[in-house]
Amino acid sequence: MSNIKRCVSLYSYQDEYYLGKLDLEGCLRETAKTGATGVELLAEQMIKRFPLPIETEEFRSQWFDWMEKYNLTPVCYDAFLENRIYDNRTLTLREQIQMMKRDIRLASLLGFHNLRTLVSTPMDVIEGSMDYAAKMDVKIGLEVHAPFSLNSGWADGYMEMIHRTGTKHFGFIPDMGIFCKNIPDVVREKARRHGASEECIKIVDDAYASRREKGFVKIKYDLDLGKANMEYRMANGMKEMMDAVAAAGGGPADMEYAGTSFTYSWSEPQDIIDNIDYIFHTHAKFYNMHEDLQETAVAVPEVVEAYKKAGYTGYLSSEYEGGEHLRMDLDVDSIEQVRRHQEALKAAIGE
Amino acid sequence: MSNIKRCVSLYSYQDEYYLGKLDLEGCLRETAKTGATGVELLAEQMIKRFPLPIETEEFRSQWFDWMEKYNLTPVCYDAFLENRIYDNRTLTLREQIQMMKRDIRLASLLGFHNLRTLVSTPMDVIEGSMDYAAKMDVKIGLEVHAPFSLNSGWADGYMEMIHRTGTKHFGFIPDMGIFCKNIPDVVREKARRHGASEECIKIVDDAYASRREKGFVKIKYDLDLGKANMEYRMANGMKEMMDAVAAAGGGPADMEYAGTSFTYSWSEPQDIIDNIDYIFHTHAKFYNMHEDLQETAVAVPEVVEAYKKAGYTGYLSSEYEGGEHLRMDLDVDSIEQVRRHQEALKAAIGE
Amino acid sequence: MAGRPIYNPDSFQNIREDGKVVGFCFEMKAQYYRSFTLSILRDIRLNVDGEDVNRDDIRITVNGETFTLEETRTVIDPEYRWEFGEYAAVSVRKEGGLAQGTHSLRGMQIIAPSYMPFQIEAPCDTEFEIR
Amino acid sequence: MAGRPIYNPDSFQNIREDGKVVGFCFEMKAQYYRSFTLSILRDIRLNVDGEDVNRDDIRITVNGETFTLEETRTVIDPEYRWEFGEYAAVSVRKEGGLAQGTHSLRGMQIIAPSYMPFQIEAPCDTEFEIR
Ligand SMILES: [Mn+2]
Ligand SMILES: [Mn+2]
Repeated sequence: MSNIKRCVSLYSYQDEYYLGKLDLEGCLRETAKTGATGVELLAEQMIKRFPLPIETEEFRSQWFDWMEKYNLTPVCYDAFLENRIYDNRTLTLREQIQMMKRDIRLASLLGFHNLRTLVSTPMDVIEGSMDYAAKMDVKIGLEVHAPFSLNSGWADGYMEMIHRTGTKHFGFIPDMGIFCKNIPDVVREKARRHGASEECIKIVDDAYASRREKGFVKIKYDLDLGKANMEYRMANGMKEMMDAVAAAGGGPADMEYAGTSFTYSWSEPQDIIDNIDYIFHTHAKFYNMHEDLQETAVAVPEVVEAYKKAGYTGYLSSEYEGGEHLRMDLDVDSIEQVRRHQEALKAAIGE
Repeated sequence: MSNIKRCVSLYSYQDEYYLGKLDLEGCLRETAKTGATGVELLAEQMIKRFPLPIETEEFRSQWFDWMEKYNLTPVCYDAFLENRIYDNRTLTLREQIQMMKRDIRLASLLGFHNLRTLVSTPMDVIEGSMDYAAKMDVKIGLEVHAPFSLNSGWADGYMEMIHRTGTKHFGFIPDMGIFCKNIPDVVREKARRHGASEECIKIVDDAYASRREKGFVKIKYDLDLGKANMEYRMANGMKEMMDAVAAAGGGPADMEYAGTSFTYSWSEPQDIIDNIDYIFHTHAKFYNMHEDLQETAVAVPEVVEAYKKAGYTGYLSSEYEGGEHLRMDLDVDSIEQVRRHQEALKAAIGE
Repeated sequence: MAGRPIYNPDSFQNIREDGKVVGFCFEMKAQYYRSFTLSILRDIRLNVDGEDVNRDDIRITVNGETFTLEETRTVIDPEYRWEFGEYAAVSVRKEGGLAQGTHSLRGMQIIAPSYMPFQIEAPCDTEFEIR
Repeated sequence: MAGRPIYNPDSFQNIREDGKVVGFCFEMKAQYYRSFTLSILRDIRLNVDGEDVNRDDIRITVNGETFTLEETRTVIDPEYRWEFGEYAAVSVRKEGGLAQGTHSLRGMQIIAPSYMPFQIEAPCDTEFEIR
């Protein structure tokens, strides 16, 4: 039997929240209905006047009442290090560490023991916050989001830091978007609706399949994320593919589909097993759950299998990201999407 | 017997602090040596990394240890509402009220029950902070600094607010610079050192004497302080005086002396008696104390007499402001100046 | 359904001051998945009926406070975050405002989350009616 | 006595980077009676030996952090107040730095405390020696 637990990131319900159909409590209620026991929060998404309410007894007591009422555990707090909050400079290292510590404290105030940080967070900021994280019993998890991957030159830099410092309060949060067998169907359908041609779609899909087959050239560590990303794209044949799409008469929808295809990537599920000691939490990213509980892009069963093999005891946190490909033209039903995804996770875990 | 108490504003020791001859504790020690029992603090002057230390138990415990060691009472916290902290806008009313509340809280954390605010503080900010001030047991005192005065159109606006709201937590802090019989001798001596002519000095001194005799035309209430000040100067004959100085061949030192003369003013000591219900604290501003304990500009005995008549039970807080007229060319001895001033206050109070 | 609404359709109207029409305004929601400080709202671009609106003529109102786009550069106070899912009022200074009838608006919200290597440009086009 | 010192006389020196002289620097104290956030330091003007220094070439270093005068506009963090009585380092980018010997400096600190109807300009003139 596996000890893997299930969580929902409230990020998933963003379309209902935007429309006013769900408020924060509504999202928690829907989370509970799926059978998940963990909750992941973007405070800056659903707590108005962030961070003021978190500093008040009143809000915190409301929050913990909700946790009890819906039988939920605060699992992961998603932070955004706004280190370019002013347009005329990047915040100094001290200012950034102070902001990171603020987020660690806010997470802790709401009962979270994991904090998600983004790849743009400078290593010095992480190191400068680690003692405080330990003191507050919060683990900083670096989100490994496509096009980044574990077992890469990029990840090695962080591994070196983990080993050098011996920290138990920094590790990785894989985002399952790094396990895309192919481009999500909702993205392809959007391209079709917007006028992409079958010929161009095939060029892009074939190129993705070929990258997957040959293995993605991994992204390098570079403080200039834009530069690293462009090098990554070129090394993975973006130019050739774009040329082919152009030669096939690709219009804006084709070009957009082609460009977007580089935001998805495939890593071997074995990466999870290799790095399990440094994985505290997981974003179970998905794009479209069919009625038969199939996700056509993310390799849910294969990845969950790796987690089971590795003996993972943390949470898999449903993170629905299909809405953005629908909402321009169609209704979004995040509630049903998350429900299906939780069912699929449950089955894969073998509860 | 009078219940007037004596205090020292650490502002007085700025020259020694600047030179590193006194640190914060040193200033407190010197204050105690004068026989004063109250202390007035500019946190932004002597607490480094303001306001961070005040938020720490460590600093506060040090502060209260000092209060006990030197037998001092925290009397007044001098706040600076930095409502134009960015150069591209004035802070919003909410931001300003938040800053004012922060200062009230900081004052309270250090045991102060009076907070000095400046004439530039918008009325809305004061009103918006008054409930909080009451809750924190801190009285907001508007500094009545030359060229402003009590019993004036300017003061009436605040009086109206006091009566309308019935507040017990807002009033005035007269700065005794409003009781200058003449221009301070240190200012005149500086002008001489810098080359002012006796003829021009006489023109300026006579003009001051004439203003004092006729009574100063009082400054009006205007959110545009620069405009209000210029109108005030014109109404008090600045142009005529400047023309006379120019006609007498005045150079830069003469012109500076002439211009500076308008930063001093004379109000009737009766103003204190008339407004005593709204006076919680007082800046006993002075410019130069002679060995015989005479201040040649500020009417110390006359003003203290008015305070006694009025039955004032608050503090008179020595605020030495002569250093700025000496430090370009000469040594400053604030410690001796404050000592003499406290002696003069003691004598005037009749302790 | 025609896609997720961005604008409050009932919000488009001319602005009157002292009996004169001095501009027009409307309400819109930010096209991002979380709230943000106005300091990272790096631009709002508007084109009405084919004519570009001058940047200096644009104001944004959040939580009762109105800022120029120059002023937003230093607005980091929690009171003035553009909350996720909440309307902000955008107003445009324009003598005489807009004529009654239907107008077309091409809008663009530009924000710069610190972790993005590029700014995010969200096109927000619509037709609207001034009554 | 010749008046209160503003500059640290021992601080004037050329700056070397990778074996090349890229500018010069010195330490000075703020001419105000309290500390302030760098955001209200509205300008530092320098004229060395009769020649104006380009504003863009000036940097200020407080508590180990270096800012351009454009950057200081948004520096309000307590860590970077220019503390009363403490030196800040001012550096100037200038290829080759300054020649050995005596130089004259006309300096001006300009700050804008919010409650003042005008900016405060503090002239800070001195002679100094580069060794
Ligand atoms: Mn994710
Ligand atoms: Mn005063």
